Amino acid sequence: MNKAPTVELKLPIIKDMELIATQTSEVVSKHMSLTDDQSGEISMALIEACINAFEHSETKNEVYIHFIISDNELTIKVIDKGKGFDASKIKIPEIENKINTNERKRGWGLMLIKELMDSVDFESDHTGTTLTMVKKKDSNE
Amino acid sequence: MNKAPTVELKLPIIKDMELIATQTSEVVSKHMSLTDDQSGEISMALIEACINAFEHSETKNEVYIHFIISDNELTIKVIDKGKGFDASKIKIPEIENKINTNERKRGWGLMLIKELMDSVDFESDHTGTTLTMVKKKDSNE
Amino acid sequence: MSKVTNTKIVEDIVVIATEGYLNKDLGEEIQNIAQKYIDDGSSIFLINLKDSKIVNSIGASILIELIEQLQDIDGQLVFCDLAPIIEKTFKIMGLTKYCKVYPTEDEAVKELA
Amino acid sequence: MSKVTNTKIVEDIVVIATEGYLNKDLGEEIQNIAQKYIDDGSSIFLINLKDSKIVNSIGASILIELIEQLQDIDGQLVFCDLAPIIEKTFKIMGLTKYCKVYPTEDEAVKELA
Ligand SMILES: Nc1ncnc2c1ncn2[C@@H]1O[C@H](COP(=O)(O)OP(=O)(O)O)[C@@H](O)[C@H]1O
Ligand SMILES: Nc1ncnc2c1ncn2[C@@H]1O[C@H](COP(=O)(O)OP(=O)(O)O)[C@@H](O)[C@H]1O
Repeated sequence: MNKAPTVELKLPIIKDMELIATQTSEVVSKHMSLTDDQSGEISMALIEACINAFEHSETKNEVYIHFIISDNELTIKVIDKGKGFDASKIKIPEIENKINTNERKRGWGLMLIKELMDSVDFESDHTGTTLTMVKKKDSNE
Repeated sequence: MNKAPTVELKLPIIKDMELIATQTSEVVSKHMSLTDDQSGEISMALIEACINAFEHSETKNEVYIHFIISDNELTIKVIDKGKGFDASKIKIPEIENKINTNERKRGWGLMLIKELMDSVDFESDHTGTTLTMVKKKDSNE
Repeated sequence: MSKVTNTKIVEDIVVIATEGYLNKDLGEEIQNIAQKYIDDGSSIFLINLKDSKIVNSIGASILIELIEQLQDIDGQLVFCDLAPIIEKTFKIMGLTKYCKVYPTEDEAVKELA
Repeated sequence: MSKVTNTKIVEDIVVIATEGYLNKDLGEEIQNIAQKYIDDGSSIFLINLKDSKIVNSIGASILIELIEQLQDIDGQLVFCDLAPIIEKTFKIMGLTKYCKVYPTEDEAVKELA
């Protein structure tokens, strides 16, 4: 069996560096002949995943992003060596609860990632978080 | 002393993957406030360096690209684990010698890299090649 | 990297045009500019995102604050020229329940004026 | 990813427009199209690179073969709408010693016709 071709990226924690991840995903999406819509959805999910790793993980180290290319799907892993969290404890945001209330306006990232990708999984403990998300080639989501 | 922020990229040897390197360098160039001309020169040099690593090194493995950011310059390393070569033995191409002769039309990559970047260095042996090239912020070349 | 490129008043509508990544900084820039016009009595705002192809949820969240503020003065926030992924993002977040989205600036102005 | 988007004849000039990365594949596509027009008697070729922002030396080398071929029939190859880095690359390689470069297609056609 051949190893799936993988693009790996190691990003320093600097403002707007998530754009390197989206630029990379755009080239990979084109290479895989994904649609423009799919490519946009992947970029948006990646931005949110990178921002979370940069901001919430509190890691001082780099963030790793792996793009694993196969015929039918693109698998992306966003890996930080930060403090970890329990994704099952994060509540789903509703705009009605945010407008004209004291609830913080933020908190959309995980929900966007789940809506935009075909599958999303977290492995997280005190040594860090690995977010694995998949975009299937033949899907409209 | 702080470690210089570094973006690292590991590319599989697939057609046109050098475009991931140029997309990355464009974001890095913008982050460093390099000019559009400088950014274009870096992209072009990177394309040639990646193509050489993909094609001539004969490596079966990935190619590594490191972008090392500092206040005054951007250092880029393109690393392959291929067969190596002696850069001093490569002769400088001249278009006059190529047009209407039997000389192969190719052979421009190293010359372009040297013209477009401020400094270029090769470390190469039978275990592979590391090309190190630098673009200074305050230079017109 | 990203910025507000133009602000103008067309038929009492404040039109704010942007360029580049709609991140926290650009969200705050829009918010600050809008604040000045609100203080001067404006209440209808059109954000033209033609040259912004990408957004993050932090930038979008700041717009929620603007929606809230405009509700208090019976104002309105609308968008035009959204890249498909930005429109989709605003839809998922529910922003589009509060803000109309127009294909072009002309169409937005025609309807709102 | 990259391709020839349009080929037409304007005042005996064969105008070939491209899109995307001018790599080996696109170089060969241009070369193949030019070959057909050469066989049909054309000798002046204008390549419009407006929508190609990036090139590699392999793609550019294939154009050297085209220059060579056109010399044999007293023809000419010219370019228009080059991104600054492509113009610089062609200059470093010496292509511009053999091929004129025009800012726009209109200016090229006006001069060559
Ligand atoms: N990589 C991560 N490391 C640690 N905590 C995280 C990570 N990703 C998400 N979180 C937690 O999940 C919460 C929800 O994240 P998200 O939905 O992206 O919204 P926001 O980033 O706006 O808070 C964050 O506030 C944070 O507590
Ligand atoms: N990373 C590398 N590994 C092995 N050989 C290389 C490498 N880079 C360049 N070379 C050698 O240098 C020569 C000149 O390269 P270059 O100037 O880029 O022109 P071209 O790639 O068109 O031959 C190549 O033909 C090859 O023999």
